[in-house]
Amino acid sequence: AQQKKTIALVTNVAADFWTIAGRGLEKAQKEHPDYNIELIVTNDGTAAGQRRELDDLLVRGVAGISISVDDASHATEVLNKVAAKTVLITTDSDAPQSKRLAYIGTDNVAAGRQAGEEIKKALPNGGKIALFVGTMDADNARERVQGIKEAIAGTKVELVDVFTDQVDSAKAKANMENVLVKYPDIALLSGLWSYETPLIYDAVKAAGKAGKVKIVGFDEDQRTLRGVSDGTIESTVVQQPYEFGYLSATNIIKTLNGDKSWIPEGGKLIVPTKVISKSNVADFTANLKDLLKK
Amino acid sequence: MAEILFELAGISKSYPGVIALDDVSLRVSRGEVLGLIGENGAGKSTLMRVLGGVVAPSEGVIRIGGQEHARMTVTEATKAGIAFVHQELNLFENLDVAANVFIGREPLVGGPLKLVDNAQMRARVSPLLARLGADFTPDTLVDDLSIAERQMVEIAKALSIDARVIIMDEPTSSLTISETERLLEVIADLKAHGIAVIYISHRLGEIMTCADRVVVLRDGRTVGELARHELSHAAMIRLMIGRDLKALYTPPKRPSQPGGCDIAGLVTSAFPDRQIDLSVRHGEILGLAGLVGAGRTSLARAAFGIDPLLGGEIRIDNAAVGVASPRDAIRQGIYLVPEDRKKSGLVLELPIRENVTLASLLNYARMWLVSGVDERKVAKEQVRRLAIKAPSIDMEAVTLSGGNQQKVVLGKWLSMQPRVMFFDEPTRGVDVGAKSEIYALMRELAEQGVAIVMISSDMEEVIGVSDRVAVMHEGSVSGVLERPQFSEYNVLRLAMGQALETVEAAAP
Amino acid sequence: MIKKELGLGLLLVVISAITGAINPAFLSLVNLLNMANLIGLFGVFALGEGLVIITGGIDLSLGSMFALLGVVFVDLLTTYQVPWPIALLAVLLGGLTLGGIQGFLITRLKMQPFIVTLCGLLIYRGAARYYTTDSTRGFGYGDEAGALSDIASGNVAGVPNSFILLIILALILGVLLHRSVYGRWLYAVGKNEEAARFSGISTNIVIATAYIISGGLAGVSTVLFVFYTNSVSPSSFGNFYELYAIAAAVLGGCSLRGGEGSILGIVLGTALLQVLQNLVNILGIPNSLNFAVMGTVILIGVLADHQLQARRRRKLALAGLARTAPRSTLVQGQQGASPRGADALPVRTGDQA
Amino acid sequence: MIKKELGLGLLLVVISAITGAINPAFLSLVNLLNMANLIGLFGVFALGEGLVIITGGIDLSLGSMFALLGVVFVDLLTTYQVPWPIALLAVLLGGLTLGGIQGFLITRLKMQPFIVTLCGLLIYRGAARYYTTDSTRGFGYGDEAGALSDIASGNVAGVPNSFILLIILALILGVLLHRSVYGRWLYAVGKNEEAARFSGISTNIVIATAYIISGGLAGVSTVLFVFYTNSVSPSSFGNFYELYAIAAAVLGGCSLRGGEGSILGIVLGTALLQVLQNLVNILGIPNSLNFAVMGTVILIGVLADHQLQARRRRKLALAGLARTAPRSTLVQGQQGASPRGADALPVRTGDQA
Ligand SMILES: Nc1ncnc2c1ncn2[C@@H]1O[C@H](COP(=O)(O)OP(=O)(O)OP(=O)(O)O)[C@@H](O)[C@H]1O
Ligand SMILES: Nc1ncnc2c1ncn2[C@@H]1O[C@H](COP(=O)(O)OP(=O)(O)OP(=O)(O)O)[C@@H](O)[C@H]1O
Ligand SMILES: [Mg+2]
Ligand SMILES: [Mg+2]
Repeated sequence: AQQKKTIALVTNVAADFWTIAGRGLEKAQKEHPDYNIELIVTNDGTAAGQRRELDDLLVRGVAGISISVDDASHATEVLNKVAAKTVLITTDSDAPQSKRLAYIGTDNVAAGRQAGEEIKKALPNGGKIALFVGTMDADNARERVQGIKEAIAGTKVELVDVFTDQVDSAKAKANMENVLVKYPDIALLSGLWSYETPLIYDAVKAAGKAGKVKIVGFDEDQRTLRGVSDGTIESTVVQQPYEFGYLSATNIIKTLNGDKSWIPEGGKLIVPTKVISKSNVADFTANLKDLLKK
Repeated sequence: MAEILFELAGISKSYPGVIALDDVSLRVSRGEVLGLIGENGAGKSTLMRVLGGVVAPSEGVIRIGGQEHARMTVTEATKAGIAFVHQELNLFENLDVAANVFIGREPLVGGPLKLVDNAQMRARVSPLLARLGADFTPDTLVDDLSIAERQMVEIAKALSIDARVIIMDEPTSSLTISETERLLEVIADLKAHGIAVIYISHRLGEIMTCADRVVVLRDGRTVGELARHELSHAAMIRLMIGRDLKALYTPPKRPSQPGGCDIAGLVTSAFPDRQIDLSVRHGEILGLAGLVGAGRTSLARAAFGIDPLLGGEIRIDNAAVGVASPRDAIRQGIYLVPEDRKKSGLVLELPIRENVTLASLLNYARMWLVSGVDERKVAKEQVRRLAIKAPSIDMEAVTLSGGNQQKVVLGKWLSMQPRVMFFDEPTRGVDVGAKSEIYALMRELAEQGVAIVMISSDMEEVIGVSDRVAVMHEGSVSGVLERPQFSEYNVLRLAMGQALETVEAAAP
Repeated sequence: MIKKELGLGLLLVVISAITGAINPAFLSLVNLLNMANLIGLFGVFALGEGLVIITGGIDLSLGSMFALLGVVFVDLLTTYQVPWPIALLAVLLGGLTLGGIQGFLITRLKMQPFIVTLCGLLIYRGAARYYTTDSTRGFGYGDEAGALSDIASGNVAGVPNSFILLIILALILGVLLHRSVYGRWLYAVGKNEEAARFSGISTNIVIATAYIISGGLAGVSTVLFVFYTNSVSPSSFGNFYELYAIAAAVLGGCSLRGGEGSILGIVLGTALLQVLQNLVNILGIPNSLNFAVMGTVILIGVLADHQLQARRRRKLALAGLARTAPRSTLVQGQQGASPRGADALPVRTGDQA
Repeated sequence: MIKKELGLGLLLVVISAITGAINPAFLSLVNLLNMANLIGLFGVFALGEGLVIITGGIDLSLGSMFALLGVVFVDLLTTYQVPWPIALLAVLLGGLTLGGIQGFLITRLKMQPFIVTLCGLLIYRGAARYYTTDSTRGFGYGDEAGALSDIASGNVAGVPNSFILLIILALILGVLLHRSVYGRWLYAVGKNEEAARFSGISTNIVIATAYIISGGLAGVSTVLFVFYTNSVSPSSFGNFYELYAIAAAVLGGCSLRGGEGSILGIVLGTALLQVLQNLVNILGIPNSLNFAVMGTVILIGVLADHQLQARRRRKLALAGLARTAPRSTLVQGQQGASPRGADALPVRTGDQA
């Protein structure tokens, strides 16, 4: 195994999202048995933790790294060091100032705009909305909020606040309960990170406001999809982590073989986000189940 | 009259709930040994703490070297030549002997770096240790020393200060005869060099030996002063407690009953290669004497199930009893009044009531729920029976004087049915009044058929209270003395591991 | 003692009144019930932490225990389709076992509670993450938990079951701690372990039991939390919750030195912390200040308690001045009774050399 | 004492050798230098934590302090364009001040270190998040930090400056702790504060100084970490790092009961933890087990230490027997007339039952 070239995908935190990406890696692995493809989950979700992973991967002599950059644009110097020794691409979360070869992933501002459009659709007459996110110092959180704000600008949709929960589910749910109490006239809640939408779903149902308070979510948690199919959740904007994984691995291999033609102009290979609503939820769910089956 | 070193004038000090000192004045002159005596809680230690700069008096002034202070700090006191051997050991087990001796006033080298001059410290400590007859070196970790050895370190600390006055607050409470004598010699030597000593002790014999003058405190006031020629046990006791005491030894009313507790071939972890054989009969008080570290406490701890038995067995009335834990021991009626009552005897922050019932709580509980009524009844009974001086049974034990604390420990056991009781230094730091009450109580218990082992380092007590005396030396019993053989000399010989020469002839 | 709890209760009422005045939504039934639910959730394991703290120990492993027990619990129900009573039993036993192991290490091997439970914190979380390969466990579709879900997250006449459970547990533990022999021993052990041992108390068992109870309550809490969030993410579930529990216990009057604290205090401490967090949201204070508010209140609370105790002590000192007077007379009276004249020799043991 | 450090060093060598044998990359220069860098980063504040632990206290606030000082530091450099020496000074002063406040609360107001620093943990993190409104601070483009960046993250002949700094600081603190009078007092205070006070040591100042030093070192660490990651995310920067520091100090022989520990031990403890983490990565062990490995090693390390100490004490007891012999003779010598040797049979008086 030591002789095989190793390719690694380094995550920013431990989350299910990356489990799906791992499936994409597995597919790539099947196609390229002569490589050793690994998923590296960063431990403590801190920038220092990620930097340590990178250093250790370099020591192990990996050939290519795809990374979801924690603390985005600021890790330039480290990334450049890595880029000098390996094929480096970013995925999910970019570092545009660095010398990474390309970015494969979502355009989070666009995803935010997509969600914003869904919100406008759900609230044709406007109303108050609240957003929930783990921490606001993550770039994808900021970008999604920005996208939503852009989309609802100039309409009667009013954003009351963004609530953070430090990735603590119980805290998140308490936040949601509090918002439902504090703003009796709240019209829509939106969870920006994957664990939040199902919690909104629970909280709204428990408050007896299902249907009255609309929900637009992100990502494809099982219960989110269930909410979409039973109509409690209007729609959810999903990324395609499977593609992140698969494309990361295969494109790194291509590059290692001297083929850089896959890199688009501007260096960003955007994997578009999709809106899942009642109309297409069944297909999507079936598809996902397939994907997650080992 | 000799030059006066310092003077305390009109000193008062109050603590929550007590006035520890009330308008006390004291003077000490050069080269004088002043005995300071009084009951527990009379305020001796507090007065000395004021002088040593450890506590600030509420009122009064300290005159020293022509200056008046409303209060002093430890550093000032030290500078003024006052050294202090504290009643409670104030040592740092993680440091070596030399570091302990010089703590807070280390000789420095390296200028602004303020480095400790270890070499100098050791060089200065060695002779002090030699003078005290200690056999450990200055770089021994205090953690590795026995209690007695630690007390010698405390004394060495006081000697190391170029002091004009040395306060010794019960310096001998953990020392036995030989070390005590050594200390008294040292005091005489200090005196000869013009250094004054304030000597606090509950052992009146020591006071008689060394004091030039005795000041007696009671309830925070000076109640009298005795010059050297006026000194007698009777005079001191009368001033201390305001009345006279009965004789120390009361012989048993009936001869001790057959049966009792036999300890056979017992091996403790302190002396894994020695065996202990000892018997004590129902109804007798067996004194257990020996030098510090002879293994008496270890024996009591092992018999009470605190430390594991490495061998041998304990029989009561010829039936072997298992004591794997204190609980077992208590079930068998074997109780221990421990050496260190504050650490092992009492939960200081709990009320008297809870302390008294701590060991027998299940007896006052139904379905594990405590019955407050029963509990209070028992606690009140013990307080009455033992004449514990406290306003209520809900007072925290920490507020009591030493003697009364010891009585609470006794109350804990007497509320149950003892068969064999170990008293480990039952009167250490206890004043004469309370002492005699405790002796009476032991006798009363013996009359009821309890077998009593009294471990004591106080020779007067051993000889005065026991029906027989067993002596331990380095982990085993080196001899047992019957009353006719009792003498300090005999006890001491056995304690040092020597044979009783001409046993028959020596008996008076 | 009781004064401390009274003060805490009063503080709670005052804070609630002020917040309610600013925003009446705070006192709305829904919000009160929401809070009751959270108080129930966080109170249950705070009780266990409180017991441990009373022994003079600390349990840092609770949050990680939740994660480990949580993923196992959900897995049992979903992947292995185990009937819920068995899964519930397994989690409770799991909690008791982990608590027992910690208790064993602390009492038998004489390790420090801080270290043992810190290692627990690291190990349990690691185990949870390894076991799930870092993926969230949740109830996807089905009703795998069935009745248990309704019990754990349901309510009786609107009052959340978690809160009712807390009250029941608090009553039981209240009797245990404040009325039973075990409780008495626990305080004694916390104040002075050695003296307790010398009184025939099996201190090791008493202490270990506290850790076992704490573990068991952690098991109960795990189930409650699982049904509150309906999923368990092994890397974040329960993160830092031990700090909430410690904070609640300390606010409620438990001293980390051991031997102090009460069940009522712990419950009130938990309530205060939850009210504070709710208040931050309801009053629209920036979310980021949540922790800061909590920290400040704990600091001020403990500080105030210190000051009050110091004042009490000072008062006692003054009272003492008044009291010693009669004592002196008493002693004098007694002394008066003893005939001065009798110069009876205090007898030295006559028969010695 | 020294034995403990020797054991730790040996363990480090053995682990490294085994890992190196499995994967030679572990012993490659690059990897060693990487590790050296991390040991430097984590060692600096572990030293401070160690001092605090020696006083018998604990500092739980370090990680949050990093976040607060970090965002201020980056902001000073980028937003306010302050010259780096001033920014550096500000951060150091900030650390010293926070440490000073904690020291004040602990010594003057007699609050428990655990509570004070727990509140610090909550408050500093909250302040950092509020100050930045939860946004990450970083050096976007420019060379705002200039020379400082090169100093903090550079190296001399390949050896990372952070490591060099650690060695220098360790030497200074080593002299302070093991040679100077302050160190002597620190040990004394940690073992028995009251006795230290009776000995004329200003215990409050000694203890507060430890917290101040710890705060100052936290300031230094902040700067190092900022340049290691080039950005500060207020909600996660330094999260849990206090636990690393505590773990390192405890592994290195500091006792949470106070009065024990050494600078060398703390450095070795840090090194061991970092080596373990590196090893997990290098050997391709699932990352989730990282914490579990750490926890297990700490547990085993402390346990082994306990066993060794128990053995040492048993040995000492035996040696004590040997020691009492000369003592007896000495006493006898003093007593004068003793004709028989110490080993003469102790005579039983025969007349007992
Ligand atoms: N720090 C303190 N806080 C409260 N009360 C105290 C304190 N120190 C001493 N006291 C009280 O002051 C009184 C005098 O105590 P002190 O220790 O001076 O007596 P003593 O004569 O030395 O007794 P002993 O012979 O037992 O050592 C006692 O009632 C004691 O309980
Ligand atoms: N558990 C133990 N393990 C090892 N050594 C011990 C243990 N307990 C006591 N020792 C040592 O054994 C010796 C005997 O101590 P012990 O306390 O039994 O003597 P003692 O005669 O009661 O002395 P003292 O007058 O100080 O109470 C001492 O040197 C002590 O340090
Ligand atoms: Mg005294
Ligand atoms: Mg003894």
